[in-house]
Amino acid sequence: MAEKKTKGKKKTATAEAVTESAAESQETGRTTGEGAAPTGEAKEDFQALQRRREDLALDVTRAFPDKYRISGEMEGCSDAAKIDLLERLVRTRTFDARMRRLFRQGRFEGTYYSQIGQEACDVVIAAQLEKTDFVGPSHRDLGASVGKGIPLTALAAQVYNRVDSPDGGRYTACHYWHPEYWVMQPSTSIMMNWIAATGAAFGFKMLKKKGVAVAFGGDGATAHGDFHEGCNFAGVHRLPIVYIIQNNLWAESLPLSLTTALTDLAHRADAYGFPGVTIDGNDVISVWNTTRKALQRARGGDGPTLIEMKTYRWFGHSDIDPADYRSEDEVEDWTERDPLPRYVAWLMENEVLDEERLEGIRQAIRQEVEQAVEFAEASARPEPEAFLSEVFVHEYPGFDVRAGR
Amino acid sequence: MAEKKTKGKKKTATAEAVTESAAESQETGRTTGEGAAPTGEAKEDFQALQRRREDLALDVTRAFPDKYRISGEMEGCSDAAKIDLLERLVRTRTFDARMRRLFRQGRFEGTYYSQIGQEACDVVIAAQLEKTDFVGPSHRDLGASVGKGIPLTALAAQVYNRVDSPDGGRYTACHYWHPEYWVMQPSTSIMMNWIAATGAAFGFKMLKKKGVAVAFGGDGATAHGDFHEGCNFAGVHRLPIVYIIQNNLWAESLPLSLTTALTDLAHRADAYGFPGVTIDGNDVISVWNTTRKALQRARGGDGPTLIEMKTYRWFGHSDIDPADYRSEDEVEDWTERDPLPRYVAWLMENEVLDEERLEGIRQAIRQEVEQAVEFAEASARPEPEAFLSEVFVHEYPGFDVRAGR
Amino acid sequence: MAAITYIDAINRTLHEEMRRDDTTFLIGEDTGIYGGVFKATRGLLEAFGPERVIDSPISESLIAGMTVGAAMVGCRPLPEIQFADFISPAFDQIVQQLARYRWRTNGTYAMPVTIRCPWGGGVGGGVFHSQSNEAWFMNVPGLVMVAPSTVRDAAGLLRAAIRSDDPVLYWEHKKLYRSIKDDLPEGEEIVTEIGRAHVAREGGDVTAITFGYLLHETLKAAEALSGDGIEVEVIDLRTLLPLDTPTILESVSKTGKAVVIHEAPKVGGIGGEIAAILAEECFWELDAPVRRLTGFNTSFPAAKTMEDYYMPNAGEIAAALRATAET
Amino acid sequence: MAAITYIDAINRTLHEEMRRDDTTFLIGEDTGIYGGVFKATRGLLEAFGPERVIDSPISESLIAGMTVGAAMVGCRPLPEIQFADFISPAFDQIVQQLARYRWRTNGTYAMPVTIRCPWGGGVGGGVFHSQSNEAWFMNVPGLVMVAPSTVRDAAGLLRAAIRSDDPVLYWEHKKLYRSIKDDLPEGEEIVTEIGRAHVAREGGDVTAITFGYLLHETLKAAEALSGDGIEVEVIDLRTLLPLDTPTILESVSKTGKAVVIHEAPKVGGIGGEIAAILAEECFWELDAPVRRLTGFNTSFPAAKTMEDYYMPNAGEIAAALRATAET
Ligand SMILES: Cc1ncc(C[n+]2csc(CCOP(=O)(O)OP(=O)(O)O)c2C)c(N)n1
Ligand SMILES: Cc1ncc(C[n+]2csc(CCOP(=O)(O)OP(=O)(O)O)c2C)c(N)n1
Ligand SMILES: [Mg+2]
Ligand SMILES: [Mg+2]
Repeated sequence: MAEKKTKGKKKTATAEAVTESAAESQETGRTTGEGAAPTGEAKEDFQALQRRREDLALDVTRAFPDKYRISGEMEGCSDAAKIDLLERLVRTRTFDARMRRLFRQGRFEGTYYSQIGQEACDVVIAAQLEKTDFVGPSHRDLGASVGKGIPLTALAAQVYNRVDSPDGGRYTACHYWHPEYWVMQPSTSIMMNWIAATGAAFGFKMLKKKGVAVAFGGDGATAHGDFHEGCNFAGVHRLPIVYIIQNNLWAESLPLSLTTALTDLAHRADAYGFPGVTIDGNDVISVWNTTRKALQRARGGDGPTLIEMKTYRWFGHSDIDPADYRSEDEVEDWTERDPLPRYVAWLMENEVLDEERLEGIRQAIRQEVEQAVEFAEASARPEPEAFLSEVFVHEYPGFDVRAGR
Repeated sequence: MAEKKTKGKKKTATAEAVTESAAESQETGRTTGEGAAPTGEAKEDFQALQRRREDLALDVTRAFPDKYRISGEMEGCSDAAKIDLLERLVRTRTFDARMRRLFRQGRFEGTYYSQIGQEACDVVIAAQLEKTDFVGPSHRDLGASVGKGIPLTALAAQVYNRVDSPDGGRYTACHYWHPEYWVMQPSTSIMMNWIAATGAAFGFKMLKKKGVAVAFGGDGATAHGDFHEGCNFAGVHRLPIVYIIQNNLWAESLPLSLTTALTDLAHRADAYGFPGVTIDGNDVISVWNTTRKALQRARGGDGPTLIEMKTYRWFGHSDIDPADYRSEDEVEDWTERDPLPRYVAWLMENEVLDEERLEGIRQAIRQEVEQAVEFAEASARPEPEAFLSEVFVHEYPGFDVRAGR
Repeated sequence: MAAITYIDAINRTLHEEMRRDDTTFLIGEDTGIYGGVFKATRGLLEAFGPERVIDSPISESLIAGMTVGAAMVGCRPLPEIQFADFISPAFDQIVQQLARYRWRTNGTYAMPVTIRCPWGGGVGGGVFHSQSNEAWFMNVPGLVMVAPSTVRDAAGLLRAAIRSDDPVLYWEHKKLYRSIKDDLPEGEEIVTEIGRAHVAREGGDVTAITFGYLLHETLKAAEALSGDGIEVEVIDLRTLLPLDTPTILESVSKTGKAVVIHEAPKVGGIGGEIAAILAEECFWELDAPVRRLTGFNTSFPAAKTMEDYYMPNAGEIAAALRATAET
Repeated sequence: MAAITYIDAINRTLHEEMRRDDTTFLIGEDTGIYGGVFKATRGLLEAFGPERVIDSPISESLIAGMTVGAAMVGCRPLPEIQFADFISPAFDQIVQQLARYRWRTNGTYAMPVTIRCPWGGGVGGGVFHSQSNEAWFMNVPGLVMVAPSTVRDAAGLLRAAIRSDDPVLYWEHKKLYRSIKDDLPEGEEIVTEIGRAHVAREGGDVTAITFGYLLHETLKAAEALSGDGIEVEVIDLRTLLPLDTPTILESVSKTGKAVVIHEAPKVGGIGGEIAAILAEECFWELDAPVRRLTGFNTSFPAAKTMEDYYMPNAGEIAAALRATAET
């Protein structure tokens, strides 16, 4: 432990560079380190992964021993695509950290749901999708939207509940979506997106359209009946869908041990007859390779895959939650497993990236984020009455939206 | 297959004797046969059983090769208890067959849900319970009530919806229950009993009462969200409960392959961190030994067990269903696996039972059933207004049960 | 031209509309192989195959909720809830997701979903096969509910619902399935406008407002009263949500008196909303208290003696109408 | 004696009643370790341990449904639904099982279960954290619903609900949690009788019927009107189901005029049932149409501009009361 902490303190310029905006939001340092040998896990196939689950412990330290480094190869990923992915990750992180600060400054109402720490889990798969593939995000999936290419302006307007959000400010802040990018509007109500994405996958199949669906959910969400009904149906009909569980060990204040008697939530898939795998959700390479295979399975007619990604949210459930139910050690251990510097270090080792290029990316994205903030702040607050429409498509003689006033 | 059928035709006097009343209801013969060697399965522990699941096929013919015979030992079961169990089985079968006939004769309204063929699945565990253990039956669990000792008179009155049923005829026919015997009133709505039994198990634990709960459900019911929420909670809290799935291959007209992508539903338990086992639900010895162990686990604080029992309903979903969605071969194959003659033959081989005693049992039970029928038919139809009470415990100034008339 | 039953009208319309629009699909329990527990979906699996006629697992939340995603990618889903009583596990998906999705997305998506719900008492089914639970949905913005009372409307409202771009709960009354018949010309595309009530009988003395099976009891009662010189105007609601306020107000403004009749318990039933509309919007034209004749404030009982007593009948309806007319 | 808030009153009563009766237990999401997302259950885990204070998985159907079995074996369960908006996944268990179980078993079992539901708008939460969904349950026989509007009733109705042998939905208004205070003597066992409404203000010109946060807006409106010589009688419903018909009728018989005020959309809201009772049972005493002032017939919007517009306020209430009084 002591040794680990020492390691944690050895920040490299690279790590600081990438996570600067996040670091602004809290004191914990993010690091890369000289780590152990490659696990080679990303190269294993699903069968092997499934078998390996038996050996993984909840203590991810044991399962994924190298906190600071990642290794292996990203299958079928060009250098340009690797950089593009990096940009999406940095964009997500930078936007998120900026929003946290703006919230603390009281620039928008309500609360803010930070995803910092979990970006790899949804950015990496979203970046691989076609525009008309369907994404069913949950309440903490900024990365799904950024990963799929939704402009930050629309996302910032959503945070601010302004007229330029896709719903004109009537729906809920931080619930990112965009019809043009086929990211559905997440329900606050847990697992509705899971069922809807299952329905979309069914629709693709029924209409004989190409297209896959991706659904996101948390560890806590897997206890909900709709998790079961969705997965079961998808298994029976071999639907083109990838289910992703971001197991960040907590559901608000509920520790994993009160959500499940399992060690690894990928076992939930055993009940549905399709593969379930557990991976390090903070390892971009592992996430890339696993989601890539799952998408291939979906596109190839082989049915659903459930991927459990071990990850962590650095901050509270939302930004009004001090998250004091977690130990400092746990938080520190996990913030050290920051997916971004690990990926950056790997890119640099492989000479896909250098400091200069990284700096350029950072600068550009910072600007992009600032523009998005300006855009959102300049966007009008909705007219008070602007929500008095679109209850129905058709008109009905007895319906008056204003009848109560 | 041809050979199987030949075997099926070799009825023994014993088999006919036990199932005579059932045979009255349809032409298919029930048989015992000279079978293969004991599988020894009942002696395996849960770990082993779980591993063996991998080898079981949906085709129970392969999994449980001996249709006609059972073997092994019933652990901790005295000869008297074995005979007592036989009586409960015969009582269930005889009552059920009689009700079917009465329904066809138009002696009561509505419909009738026959359990014939599945008796071992619920009689055997119910017979092992203390009176204050909690039973949460489903819509096809006559045997849970008979097994737990509810008098046939009350059950017949339930079929007839007469005043002498525990609910005075206001609740639904064939939904057997009795408060004194701690058999809860099943909801027609699938899996509500599963959740209620889970709550009862929680209550036992919370109140530090001895007592276990047993919940019954069908293969089809396992697709419902409440199946998941109940099992998951029980797993997290290691509740004293035994979950039994009677996998009779059909949920009304829905074949198993449209309920699940699994071969064996016991795998559903893998999602909850407690053991799930698959057994031949028509093998009384196997059911006895497995449920006995599961009850010991529950009583010993080791938490839940899910037991999948492969079984078959001989007749329609209810007696107005011709069940023509099933093949004749399938029905014949399964009716040959009748749990009763297999048990009877084993008892005789082991000299616990002889023809004379069996005949005595049959006679006595027939009389008991006739008395129950007489009782139900003599029981008054409820007063038309008798349901206008017990909406609330307390009185409220604004509540009038008759306000609408 | 042979007369067909209410359930035949449903079955025929499903066939026709599924043939017409290959983005439609059916999903429900026992809807395929079995053709539905009431046989309403008979022949559809054979006609359209297992891709479009889904025998669903026992998962009502999925059945209702999956339609939202399916609709977003271009389908027109036709889920069936086997008995209306089992709509409660699907309640969450219907009221929070399906009904509100258009509004939430600021009009981006339509939800052209028709959920068929066999409802109503009088069929010997006890509490889980007899409920009239339409009132649960009355306070849910974005939802449409229709309830045909005739063979013609069974076809016409179903076609209108399927073609509608709003989510519709279609309440089909089990007791009407085979008890009424009508001549529906094959090939005629009957469409009953959603949102409009129907004056099933004209009269000037008192307005009876009802729907479903009880329309027929009410018409009987009206005939009986006519002999005594009391002329009842009978409104068949057809659409329960949004209610056709103009038609209701017009009739009651004329008669000055109203009785609302439904099977569900009185407290919180849809009769309350109708009586409230009258108390608010045609108060000055009312000449008598608005009466509600309904089921009892209990669950639905099983034994035949009790069930017969529970169901309002023509005699009781006539008495209520007469009492109001004579106020 | 220090004044305590509405949420303190809830917290204190939970402590007292759990101490008093060791068959009680709490189950809900984030109710233990976190003390509830609003801190209503603060300190209970420490006081009563993890056997009696359960941090449940995200399984609302289980949370509500498990109480039925627990009650049967002798417990007095106190489930919490984190936001009333998330009661819909539990709807099935509540309306089909919990509410009806006593009736179904012919009175064999009582269901002494109190489900706490934080509800209401005006807290910046958008459609899933602002709903007023009490009307969904109005047509469910066997269920009781209470909704305290004051600190005293927050304690008194909660204690009465916990001790009641009927299943009670206890609607606690989020906007009142910390916005109102009262002196509640420590140790006094405040009990507010269930089934009785409270005349919160007497007046002879018009009756305002409301509950929850809007009671306070209504009282403000009444004060304002009093200056103009219009005396409003304000009824705080306290119990929503079964409604206290006698108290409502007595007041409206006196004033001859009534306005019902609630947050939920008008169509199908509980105002309909109340207006219907008036139209049926004190028609002859009514001197003006029964008006309903309610939320809009939409879902609840998020942006502050819209939210402010959605919530009825004292000004609008005063205008409605004045218009009715002057009819
Ligand atoms: C049906 C429902 N119940 C409760 C909630 C309140 N709630 C919002 S998020 C959350 C925890 C989610 O935990 P998890 O699924 O692990 O996702 P995470 O927040 O960790 O990303 C809860 C209980 C909800 N939104 N919906
Ligand atoms: C929630 C709900 N949905 C649908 C039904 C209608 N239904 C009654 S029994 C049944 C099939 C049950 O199949 P299974 O669980 O396999 O039990 P089995 O009848 O085979 O014993 C169905 C769909 C119901 N009772 N409850
Ligand atoms: Mg989580
Ligand atoms: Mg079955």
